[in-house]
Amino acid sequence: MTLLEARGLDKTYRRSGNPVRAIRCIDLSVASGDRLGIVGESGSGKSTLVRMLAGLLEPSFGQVLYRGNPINGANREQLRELRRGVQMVFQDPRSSLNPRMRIGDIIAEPLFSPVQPRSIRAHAVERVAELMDLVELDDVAPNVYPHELSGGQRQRVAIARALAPAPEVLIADEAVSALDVSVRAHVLNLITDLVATQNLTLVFVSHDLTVVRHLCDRMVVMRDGVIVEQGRTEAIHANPTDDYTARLLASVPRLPGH
Amino acid sequence: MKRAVLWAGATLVALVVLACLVSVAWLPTDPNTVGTPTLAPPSADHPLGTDNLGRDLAARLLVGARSCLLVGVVAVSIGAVIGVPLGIIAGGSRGVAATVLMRGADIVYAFPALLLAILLAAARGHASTFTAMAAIGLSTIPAFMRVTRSAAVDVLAQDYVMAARGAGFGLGHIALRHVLPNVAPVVLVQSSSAFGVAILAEASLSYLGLGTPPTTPSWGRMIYEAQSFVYSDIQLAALPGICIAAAVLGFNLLGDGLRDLLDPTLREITR
Amino acid sequence: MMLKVDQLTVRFGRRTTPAISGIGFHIDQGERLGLIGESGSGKSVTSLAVMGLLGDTARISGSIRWKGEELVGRSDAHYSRLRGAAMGMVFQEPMTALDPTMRCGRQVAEVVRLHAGADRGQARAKVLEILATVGLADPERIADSYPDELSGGQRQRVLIAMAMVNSPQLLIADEPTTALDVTVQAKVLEELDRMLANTGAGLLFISHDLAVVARMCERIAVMYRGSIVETGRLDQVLGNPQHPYTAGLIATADITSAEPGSRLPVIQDFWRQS
Amino acid sequence: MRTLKLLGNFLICLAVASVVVFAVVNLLPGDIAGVILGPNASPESVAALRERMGLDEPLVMRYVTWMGTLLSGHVPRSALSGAPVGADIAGRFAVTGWLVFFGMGVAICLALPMGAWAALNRHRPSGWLVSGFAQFGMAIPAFMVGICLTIIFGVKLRWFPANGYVEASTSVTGWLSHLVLPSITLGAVQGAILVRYVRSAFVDVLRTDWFRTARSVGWRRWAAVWRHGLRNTALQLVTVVGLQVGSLFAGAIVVESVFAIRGIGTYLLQNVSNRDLPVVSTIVLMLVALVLVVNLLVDLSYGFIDPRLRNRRRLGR
Repeated sequence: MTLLEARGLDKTYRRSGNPVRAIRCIDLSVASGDRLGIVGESGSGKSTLVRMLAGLLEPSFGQVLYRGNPINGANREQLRELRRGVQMVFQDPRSSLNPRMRIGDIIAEPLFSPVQPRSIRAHAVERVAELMDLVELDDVAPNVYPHELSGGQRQRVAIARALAPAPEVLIADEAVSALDVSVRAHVLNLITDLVATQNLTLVFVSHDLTVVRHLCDRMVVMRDGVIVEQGRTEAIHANPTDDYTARLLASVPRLPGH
Repeated sequence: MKRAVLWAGATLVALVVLACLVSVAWLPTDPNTVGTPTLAPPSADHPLGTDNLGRDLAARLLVGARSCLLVGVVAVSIGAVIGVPLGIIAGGSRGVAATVLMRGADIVYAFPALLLAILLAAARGHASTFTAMAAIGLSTIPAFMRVTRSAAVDVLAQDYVMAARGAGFGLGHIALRHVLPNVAPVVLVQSSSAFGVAILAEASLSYLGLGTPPTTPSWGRMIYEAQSFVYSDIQLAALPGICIAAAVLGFNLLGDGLRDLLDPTLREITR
Repeated sequence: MMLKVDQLTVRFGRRTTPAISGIGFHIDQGERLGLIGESGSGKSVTSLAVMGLLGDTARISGSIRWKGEELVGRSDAHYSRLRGAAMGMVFQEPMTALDPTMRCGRQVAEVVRLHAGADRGQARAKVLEILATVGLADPERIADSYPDELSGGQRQRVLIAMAMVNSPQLLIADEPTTALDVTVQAKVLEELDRMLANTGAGLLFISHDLAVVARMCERIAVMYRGSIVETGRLDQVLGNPQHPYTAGLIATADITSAEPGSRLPVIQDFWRQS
Repeated sequence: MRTLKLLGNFLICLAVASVVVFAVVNLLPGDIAGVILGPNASPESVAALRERMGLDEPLVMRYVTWMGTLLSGHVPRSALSGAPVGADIAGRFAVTGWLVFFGMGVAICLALPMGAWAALNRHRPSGWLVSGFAQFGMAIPAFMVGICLTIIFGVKLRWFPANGYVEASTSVTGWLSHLVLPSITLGAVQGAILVRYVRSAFVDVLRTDWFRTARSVGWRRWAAVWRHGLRNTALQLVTVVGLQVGSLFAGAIVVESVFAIRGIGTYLLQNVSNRDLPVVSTIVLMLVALVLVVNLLVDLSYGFIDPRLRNRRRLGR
């Protein structure tokens, strides 16, 4: 069952100076249960693509479909459904949490969204406790502020917030790139467990091929707004067909003897 | 060092506020009754002596604190109540709306408080505390707009705003729950320094006779009237001068102290 | 011994806990030492201390000897003569490391004329030569461009050119390729390797990425919360790390060895944080 | 291209400013003629004045005539005497112009070195001292500074004339000596405000990565500030000067009354007290226009200071 789909997506930024075409007519579909990796260097358009999939960015052309129905344009109901079913985690732990809110309120906030049924607001407190357990933050009190937490802990709060409305699809945009190597392993293990236990469909964006290889079973390689290669992660790592992918794989520095 | 600035500012401001409260509750004598002895040295019933018309200096200084705080509070609230929302809107909007708002701010910037007060005083035929407050208040709006807008732009670029949109929240919720609380510290700092500016402006206006009318004592006017006695009775001009300087310094230091307290980016290891 | 650092301790302002304490290492002519550690381990403070670029609030104790001559406590005038001549430095973020209002060629030429005193003509020639050596395809155009007209990779090469133009004996590189794309990083590391070999310069390479450090250096020092927990030859340290934290770092650094989807080793499996 | 946009911008702001001035004077409740002649004027004289000033015509017409006279180069007549005031205004503008010019000079000469010093020594007591001194300077109202200087230098030490003004045409030394104390007063107050902006502009520069790069290639601190710092701080400082111009003119008006200088400030205050509305609104508009002109010059100067903007055209090829 295809959950998220991009049909002929195109995006041009018209900031000052000359316009930049970030996405060039992309088709992509994410089926339920997929663990899709989107790999690309800076400027490849991978973040722009997922922001459009999450309905946070208007495409210049083309459509984003959620459960078969297009979300942009007039029908608000479809967008509301996407807001319930798709949640996102961002890269920088320092800017993904409101510094003036306690983490308990941050995690609970999505429950009070207008797109959610009023009924789930009733037991928000229990839900927060449950979520904090889920993301291994049980040793942290819900009334602390983000600046009192480490990078890894902050990222786990962001994940708990994303899971609060029990979404079907979790989009992670460079979710571990800003973390220290030692903390990264924790968060990757957490994501692997959550995808399994919460039967989430994962869309994981990263510039780091080794992380994508570990987390995702299917992968897409992007360059200058175009998908240059697509397929099973193992197959692409074994023998990449596109030479850009080959160069990408060859450039990853390897530890000697490993 | 940072704490010292905050405490110094807070104590000075507290002194001015205290003087204002005391003047409401108790005055040594009525500040406006003319009488003898004139230019008297400090004595029992005139703790700070009297001025050239025999009016009690201490009472006039206390009441002066009242008018200075009054103008400051009203002017700063005009600036904040109008400037902050406009700043947030300008920060949040793209294209025409943002430029129109900021162009408007540039135009009001070109009208310093004094010019506005002159225009209002001339148009209404007489100067009054109202025209002074209105003029100073209007002139503080652009500064509030500019400060709030840049803070709002920073906040709106943060991921937690994107996450809130992703969870389905509209601009209203985002403005109230995310933008305002994170803009508040900047506005607080701006209000404090704007207060200092407002006091200075009010003093200048009343010195030129464009502020609080002569019937109510104000520090600026007191200095104007004491000008011709400055060689013989320096304290007539010096005391109100010190009061103004103390009040303005107090609010400026408070502003700096708050900025250091609330500004997390002060840690630095190089250069 | 070219550079010898001994018992180096740095505190900032009134904070009692030192940013780095008891740091000791040495780099001989042409030698390359890697400094590996996570954020907050003090590796950048160490590199800036060696360059004497810590701000006024820094209180430094211990010794930094450059060719037998003590640098800690020396005047800024003395230190400035070394910077850009005997020692060069490259930083992490190329996008903000060049003066936005000055052409790139002129910024490199300044370094030449500051130390070598060459006149305008000679400097221009030297600049074009060094820009070519760092692998920039069209040195003429790059020299005449402003920083915001160049990509991150190009800017980082201009910065390397500025650091290496007077052929320093020691290059200090603080995460020079962390902000670059993987493909650009591979090329820049290769060019850096070649330049250092040609000039025979020593290298102090700072990074959080063990694989990158392994590619550039033959000896590494592992830093954790302001102190060096282990030093040694690269193959020894990677082969059998002595300190549990090093073992944890090596295990977590290489996630390709774990089965995709399986549980990754975490640092707590090796090292219980005190 | 950029200059055209800025010019267009300037004209729009000027037009809107003139409407604001006109609106403030004409839209407020109360009859203008009554205000001008004062409460005890006879109804006939009020009616006559209304007729002469054409107050009964529709608002738009009066705005057009007002602007028409201004744009065609001469100034509306005084409502009271009916005499042309153009010459007066021009003469007095020159006086204030010089005061503001010298005042700005003093302010910049004070603020640049003090601000830079306070920034570079922000962690040392000498830096705090300078910042503290500026903090005090900001808190003392201009007229207090004026009075103090008059007492000390004017009356007691007799170094400079305590007040008054001498035309440069009559005696240059007299002209200059009369301007010393007022310019220092105006300069000191504005300078104190500028010090804080200069200091924060330099601190911003000191915290940039490219300043650290300059230090890492061997530039001494002050040399790095001179070669790389000045141009980048100039951008921020020019903006601040643009913003300060308004309060600079306001300061000049106060200083003129302290030193009894026959500048546009005192003239304006006279007209306010005898409620000569047309003259007041014209002078206010002129002052606002002057501030807008300075802001325009500030925006234009960005092109010279920051070469990247200038060569945008080159980039566009």
